[in-house]
Amino acid sequence: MSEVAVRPLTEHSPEEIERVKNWINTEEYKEKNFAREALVINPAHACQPLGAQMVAHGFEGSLPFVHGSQGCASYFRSTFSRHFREPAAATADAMTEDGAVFGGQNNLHEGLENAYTLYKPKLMPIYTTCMPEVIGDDLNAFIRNAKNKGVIPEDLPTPYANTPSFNGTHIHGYDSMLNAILKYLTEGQKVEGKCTGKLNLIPGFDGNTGNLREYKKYLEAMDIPYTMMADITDVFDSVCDGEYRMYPGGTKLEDAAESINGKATISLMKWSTTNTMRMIESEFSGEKVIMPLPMGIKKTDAFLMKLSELFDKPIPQSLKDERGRAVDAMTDAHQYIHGKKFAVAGDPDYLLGIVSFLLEMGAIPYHIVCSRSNKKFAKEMQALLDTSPLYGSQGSVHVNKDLWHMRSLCMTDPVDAIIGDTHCKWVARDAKIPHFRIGFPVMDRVNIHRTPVIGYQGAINFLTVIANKFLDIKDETCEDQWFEMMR
Amino acid sequence: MSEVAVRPLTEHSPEEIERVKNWINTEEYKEKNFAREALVINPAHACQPLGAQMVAHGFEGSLPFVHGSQGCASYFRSTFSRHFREPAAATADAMTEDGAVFGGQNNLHEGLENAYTLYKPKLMPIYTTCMPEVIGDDLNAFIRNAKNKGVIPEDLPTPYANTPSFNGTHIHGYDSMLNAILKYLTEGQKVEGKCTGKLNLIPGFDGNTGNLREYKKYLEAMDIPYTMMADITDVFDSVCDGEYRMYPGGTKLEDAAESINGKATISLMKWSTTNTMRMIESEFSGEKVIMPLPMGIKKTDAFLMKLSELFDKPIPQSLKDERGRAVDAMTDAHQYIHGKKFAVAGDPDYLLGIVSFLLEMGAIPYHIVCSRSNKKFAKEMQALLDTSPLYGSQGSVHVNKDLWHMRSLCMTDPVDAIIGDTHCKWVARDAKIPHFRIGFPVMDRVNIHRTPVIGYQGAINFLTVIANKFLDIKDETCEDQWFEMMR
Amino acid sequence: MAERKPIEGITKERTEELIAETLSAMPEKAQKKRAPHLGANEPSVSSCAVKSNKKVVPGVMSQRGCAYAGAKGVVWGPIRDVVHVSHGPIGCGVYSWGTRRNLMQGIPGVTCFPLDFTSDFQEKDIVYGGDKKLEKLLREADELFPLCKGLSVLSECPVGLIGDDINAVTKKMEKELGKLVIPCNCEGFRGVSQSLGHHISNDSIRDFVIGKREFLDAPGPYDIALIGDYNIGGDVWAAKPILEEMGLNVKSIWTGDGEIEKIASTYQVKLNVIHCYRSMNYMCKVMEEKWGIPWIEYNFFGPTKIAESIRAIAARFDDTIKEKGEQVIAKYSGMAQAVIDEYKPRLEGKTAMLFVGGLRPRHTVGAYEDLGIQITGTGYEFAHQDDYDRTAPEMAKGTLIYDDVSEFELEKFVEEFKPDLVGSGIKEKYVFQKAGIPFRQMHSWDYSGPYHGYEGFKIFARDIDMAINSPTWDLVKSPF
Amino acid sequence: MAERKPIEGITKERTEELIAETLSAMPEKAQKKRAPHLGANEPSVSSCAVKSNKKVVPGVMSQRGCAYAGAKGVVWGPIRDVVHVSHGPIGCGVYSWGTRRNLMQGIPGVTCFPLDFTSDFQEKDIVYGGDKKLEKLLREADELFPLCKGLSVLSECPVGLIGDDINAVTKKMEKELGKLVIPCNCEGFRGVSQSLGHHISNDSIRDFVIGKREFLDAPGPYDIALIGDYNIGGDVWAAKPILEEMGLNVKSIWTGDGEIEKIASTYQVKLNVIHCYRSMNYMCKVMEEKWGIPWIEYNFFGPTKIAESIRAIAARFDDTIKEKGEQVIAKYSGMAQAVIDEYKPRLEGKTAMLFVGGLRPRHTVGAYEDLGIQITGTGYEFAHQDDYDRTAPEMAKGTLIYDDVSEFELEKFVEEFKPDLVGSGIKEKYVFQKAGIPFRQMHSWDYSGPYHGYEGFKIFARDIDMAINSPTWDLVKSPF
Repeated sequence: MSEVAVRPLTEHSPEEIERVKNWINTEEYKEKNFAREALVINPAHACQPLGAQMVAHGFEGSLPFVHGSQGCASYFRSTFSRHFREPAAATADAMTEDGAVFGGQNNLHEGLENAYTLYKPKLMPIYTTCMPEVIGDDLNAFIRNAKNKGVIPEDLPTPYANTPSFNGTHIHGYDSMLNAILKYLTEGQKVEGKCTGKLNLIPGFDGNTGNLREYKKYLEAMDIPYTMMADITDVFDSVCDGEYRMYPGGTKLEDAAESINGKATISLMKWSTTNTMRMIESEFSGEKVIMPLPMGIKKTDAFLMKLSELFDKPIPQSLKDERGRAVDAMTDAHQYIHGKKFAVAGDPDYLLGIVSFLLEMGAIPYHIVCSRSNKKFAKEMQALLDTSPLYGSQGSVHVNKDLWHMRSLCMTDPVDAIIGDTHCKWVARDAKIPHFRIGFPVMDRVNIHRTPVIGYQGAINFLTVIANKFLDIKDETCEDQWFEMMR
Repeated sequence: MSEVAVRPLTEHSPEEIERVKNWINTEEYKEKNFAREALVINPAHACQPLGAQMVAHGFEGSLPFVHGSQGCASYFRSTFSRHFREPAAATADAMTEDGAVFGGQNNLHEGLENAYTLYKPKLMPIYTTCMPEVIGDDLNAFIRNAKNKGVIPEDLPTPYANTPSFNGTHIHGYDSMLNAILKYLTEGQKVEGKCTGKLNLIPGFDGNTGNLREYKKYLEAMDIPYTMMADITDVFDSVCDGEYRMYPGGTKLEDAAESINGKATISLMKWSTTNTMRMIESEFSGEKVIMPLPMGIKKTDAFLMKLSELFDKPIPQSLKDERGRAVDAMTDAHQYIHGKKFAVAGDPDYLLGIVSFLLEMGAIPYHIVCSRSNKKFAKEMQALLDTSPLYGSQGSVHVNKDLWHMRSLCMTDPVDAIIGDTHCKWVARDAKIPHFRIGFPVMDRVNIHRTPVIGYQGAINFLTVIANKFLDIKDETCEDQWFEMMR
Repeated sequence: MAERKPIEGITKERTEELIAETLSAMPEKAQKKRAPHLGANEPSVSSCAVKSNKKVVPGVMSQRGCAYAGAKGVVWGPIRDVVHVSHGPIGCGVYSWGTRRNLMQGIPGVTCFPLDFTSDFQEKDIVYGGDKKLEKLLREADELFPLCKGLSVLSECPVGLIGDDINAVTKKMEKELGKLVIPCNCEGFRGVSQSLGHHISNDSIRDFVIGKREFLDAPGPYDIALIGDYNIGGDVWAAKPILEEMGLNVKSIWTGDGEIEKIASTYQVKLNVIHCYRSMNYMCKVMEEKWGIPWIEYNFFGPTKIAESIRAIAARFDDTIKEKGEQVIAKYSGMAQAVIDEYKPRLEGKTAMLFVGGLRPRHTVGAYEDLGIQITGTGYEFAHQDDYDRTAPEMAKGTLIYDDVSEFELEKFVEEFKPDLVGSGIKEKYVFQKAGIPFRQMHSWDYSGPYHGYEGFKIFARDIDMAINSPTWDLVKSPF
Repeated sequence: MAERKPIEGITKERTEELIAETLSAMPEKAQKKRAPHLGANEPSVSSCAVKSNKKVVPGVMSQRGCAYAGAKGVVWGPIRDVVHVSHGPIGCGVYSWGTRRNLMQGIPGVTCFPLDFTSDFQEKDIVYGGDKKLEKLLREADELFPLCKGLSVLSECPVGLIGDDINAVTKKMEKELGKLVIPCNCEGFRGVSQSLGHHISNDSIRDFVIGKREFLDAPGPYDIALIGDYNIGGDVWAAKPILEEMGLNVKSIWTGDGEIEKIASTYQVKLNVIHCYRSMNYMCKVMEEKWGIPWIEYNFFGPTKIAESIRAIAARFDDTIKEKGEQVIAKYSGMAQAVIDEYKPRLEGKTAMLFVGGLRPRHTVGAYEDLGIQITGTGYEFAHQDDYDRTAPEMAKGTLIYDDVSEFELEKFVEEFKPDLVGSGIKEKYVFQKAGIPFRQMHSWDYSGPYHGYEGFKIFARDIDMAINSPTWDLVKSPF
């Protein structure tokens, strides 16, 4: 047929619609769906510059600066504001067509000057979006020129990262930007033999400020001096007291600069700090440790013991008690979660943490979906599952599969619940199962980002939400004769 | 007709059943229901000795001792264990028929000796159930005799309280026992001119150990030395570490003894500490203050400011920030709770706290039910409602009305949700609305008692549960066309 | 029944040593009183090792309840179509409201009444008596709950002490309301445990209920009554279908999900099959004497006992029933075996200790054994001699038998025997979980169930496996 | 329309002073660029005070989006029965997935597609081009979503830079798949704002959609198309019924809850009624030129404007419609008055400042005024001259008009004018709430809505009252 011919409206019969409605839940559909090679549907990840911006927000007086279209910056800012329900001040040099022809230097210079003059940042981390990456802007030269021209002061720290969106995900942008900022700020700061005695703690790409506060609580309880890198705690969990502060927190620049002389550096997210840790490995003094996100009891134990070992400090009674209470909560509630099957989606580090927690509860991590990662991650996850023959053996790991794949998995091989960010809600609805929100972004519930899921308290928090939701469902759906006072 | 005649089984027609099923939801039924004079149905309160036992658990090495039937003790212990999911070691002297004839002295003496020998308590608070109260046992004499006979050591503290179940509720038993213990332990301890510089904090009958921990956090943050009275924190939120401890915590006896020389005493539950505070008013040195349960921002502000004033200590930045974050959470989430109508049931002090919080959120406390209190309380509640013309004016206060009355209220004049202890779940089910559990007892969900609802963090916790539940309901019940990514 | 082979490490000597050592911590008088209640099992000896049904020793921390608990909680509460009034102060009714898990069908507040009705005694009621108030509240209850088939009045301690005459009131009100109004003088101070509450309730049924109604349809040869199943977690709903599949006609249930008028008509059945012997054997005997109805005990825990019970019950009837009985056993044996195949490998060789009430300390033993779990100690809260007589043969030689065990004793016993699971009540649960010992509440099925019948066995097996094999126990011991 | 009386405290002088002071903080070049975009309102003067549709000034923190956002988010996304492919890297599709609240009917994944479809460009696609991948994924999409009525391809930045030819691919695939396959070259770097994305989308509709289908039933005298309503929070479902009650026949909607083939057939209608002039006026003009279809702007915010609009639209038809129009106004005026009576007393005398897109900075003014709220400042993210011309008469003299306002400027303006409410977007929301200033998102209706029509006004009033009168604002200032 020819596409110019005028045709009457197409109509589908109710039967046809019903057929397709059922068909998309079938094994046959699942196979077609998994046969996809080009189309991605409902991915559970975002692009590099978003991650870069999270890091850029995490330093004292820092104004994230996007070299690219203003539209990109608006998308990143909106995403952070929806997740944290907080302001996310960032700017852009608003490149347009002519940039394609002449490159983005003019925009960059004008943007730097205006941003610096209006918002008086102490730090302007610069990161790129598609356009400059495709046309190959030389950021290094552009920024140098800007300072030579006096557009911005020579001494204004302007670390930059190339964060092409057509490569990796937000966690890689996080890595590149953090790497760039630390390299920039620590340059020339290393003093042989000097040791600040401090811990450099790198939380990784974590949209949960409650987690970060929990880390600080541990370090303070153990009396370990520390610098938290890209510390978004007070930036994205700031007070409401009648005054808007554009720069409400973040890692102090001097602390970041001194971090190169630290006593030790710990990254709690292997997968979102690969290059950063490689750089630190070679440049920083002190010990370097990569540990898993401390979800569940055992990984939290490991974290605290490592701290204790590195700083030769005892684990205080207060934390021992917290552990005891968390274990108490877990033994008391195990019967509400034991044996339940979960579908889980998210970033690699979070997935490893969630699965550890589920295995400790006797739950079954069943469909494990990471919409962008690699074989190495799949192997690491499989190894974790293998540690629990009784509860891990049924789990299947799906790397580079999206949430539409996950839908097929849940419709053809049902689970009791889904754990993942807000985007998972569509699968949860179609599968008629509860959805426990965790990760980034969560834009349809409140205070999820304020409620820690790491550490002992995090284990209590997470199991409380899960167990009580299952109990809500029981009470709400049972017949009268099964409705009871006690559960 | 005669009751001896053999009759065939009675049968009700489906129509008749349907009629009654609908009838109990009517205005007509409500009127009959409210006309009740003798029958109480589904009360939201328990008896005095239960409250006495909670106090008795709250001291170092204390073994609660019931003078009465062992059945009473078993009921109290079961109730605490179901609520806290913790052990509740208490014993009884197991009075039986003959007690009615000869009185309970023999049981008491034998019981004291056995309990002391087997469980080696440092303190044995004694409280009564119905039987000895009806037959009029003279506990004072009995206990004296026991010590004279050497059944238990002279120096074993054995405060006792008469806690008749046919009078008042659990909060009055709490009051009597606390009064008795403090009087006993402080007797002769008063030293003119001496001041320990400490605060005596009386939390009142509170089944939420998270609240108590929160108070401690505040006092420690403000560097105020304190003694928490009847401190059940570590008793009913104890660790699971492989060792069962019969006496895992509680107020130190020396501290309790010294409390009479304290710098100040604050009760945070007026209604469950009336007599205790009267005694303290006359016996203790230092300032005495009765404050409302600090739920919501304003009452927490008042509490902290009072602490600051009494001890001349500034409110630290950490608490100012916590306040700012709580307010932030409330402004961010107000739209999910604003204008929603709530039915609330519980003890007077809790009700006053919950209503304050609801008014601060712009919610409407609508049916307020206290199944045992008095006019004075009703007036106090009304005064609180009157502080908010916009949101308090629709609230009606129902004193000495039970949960079957509440059912009629909710079925004839609907609300959006119910707040109260587990017993409220039946009304919530019939009214098909969510039930937010708070108070005592909660025996159908986990960790409610670990999650503070007082103070700034408590406000965040409570609004999080409420707002997210309403959002769950929206997502779970809306048609496809109203199902959305953002909420 | 063949005597069990001894359990490795469990000997009469070790057990008696443990008992002696435990007693030694008590004052002499208490030792004297407690000693007879503790013993090492002798399966062969007909009359068992321990004394029972004696007063609680004051102060030792018994787990027992009272007569009211036995009457309201156990016997009466489960009857679904009756308004059960806790007559006296507020507490007893509240504590026993919805805390036993005796489930019921019907529409709450309309045709069934899982509510707390109480006269909420105040000072003045103690002084002036509560009879007038009782009369009035019975009227109010009947008006607000017109479809209730009866009202029961369960006395709390004060009532019996102040000399109220509830029987006169109920008599009058039964006339006035034209439905069963039953008095039950089950004051908590009566007797030594729940047990007397059961008996008093049996008496009330004998004197005020049974014989007052008759079934609508004519009696049949296969009419039976299901006695002593309280439908904990739905047990009745898992047990009754088996009897029905056998071809039997279950006319009434005592008292789980029971109906008062059917109980009143039970004298018309051909056989009473009784599960909880302790709480209901008296009424079985009454029905036997007065109406010549035979009765038989049975055990629906675990496939082995279920099969035995089906055959024993069927033996009381003709070949049709016997055949059907065999068919039922055959029908479910596959499912039962599948359950065993799934869980036994994970449970084989584990041991458990029990302390419960009624029938469970002996009746559940077989179910554990079906899963490869051995019971090293068991005991009852409120048993009598005949219970222990029935228990001895179910336990291996030398195992611990404890009556009305105190918290002190049970802790010591568990500490020494180190079972993989303790099955007891809510008051004991967290004591042992703190010690890292898997535990299941065996009064309430720990908010699970049913555990009766084949369906129940599947759930029982899952729960026991979950408790023993939960990975949370590996977390208890801190590495630091 | 009568000119509004001045707002107390708002004068041309004060406003211009504020603007000058604000500009003074900027580098000279930026001042020069920004100055023309800020002004004090002159209702009388036909041509308005401010310049617009110019490039964003780099670095000032504009709130603008890009052409892709205008195409995917605004025009295309709302069309429910089309698979909209975000062609390029992963991000754009994810950020615009479900974040505009353009609701749609149908079965998700079957007959409507609120999903994120993307080609998820990788390095290799940049190097070797994405046309092959595009062709393949269109095939995959059509196979997995057989009931989609079309597929749109929305280019992201790289596509236009690497010289892919998506138009060739869509042309080929339209042939192959036998359904509409539409290219839209809306790379984010094109133009200065979302606005060009709207225009490019209009072009795509003109070139690849309209005229390709025809309605099944014969054209009627009352056939209209509803243009420029994107069904935010259900707006279309509150607006369309009003037009239908007027007796009009809404044949297609552009594009909220819209259907692509009905859009393709719109050339058959008699009148286009347009709400969002900014994003759709071009296609109205095209249809006017090519098919002689007249069009009319209207405003369904608040009873005053709704009534005006109903009459204006009705005036384009015969008396039947005119009468029905009056009936509709009469029918709802009571309800509207009730809303005003409830909320106006609590809102009278309050002021608000707005900064949104499309039509709202002017169209919503009347709704606020119906509630007694005066607008002291307004502006657009991506407006053109004609938008501001239409805005001037709606605002009082001397009020602030700001185009593409930067965060720095808006903060200053709000600080000075101290409005009781700010209505803008998610990026601005928390800035002002931190300052204790009530705020509503006026792009997304802050997760509420609809706000159109009479039903919408009720919700709008409730929300504005809730925002301004929430007691939480009283808590912001700490007493210590």
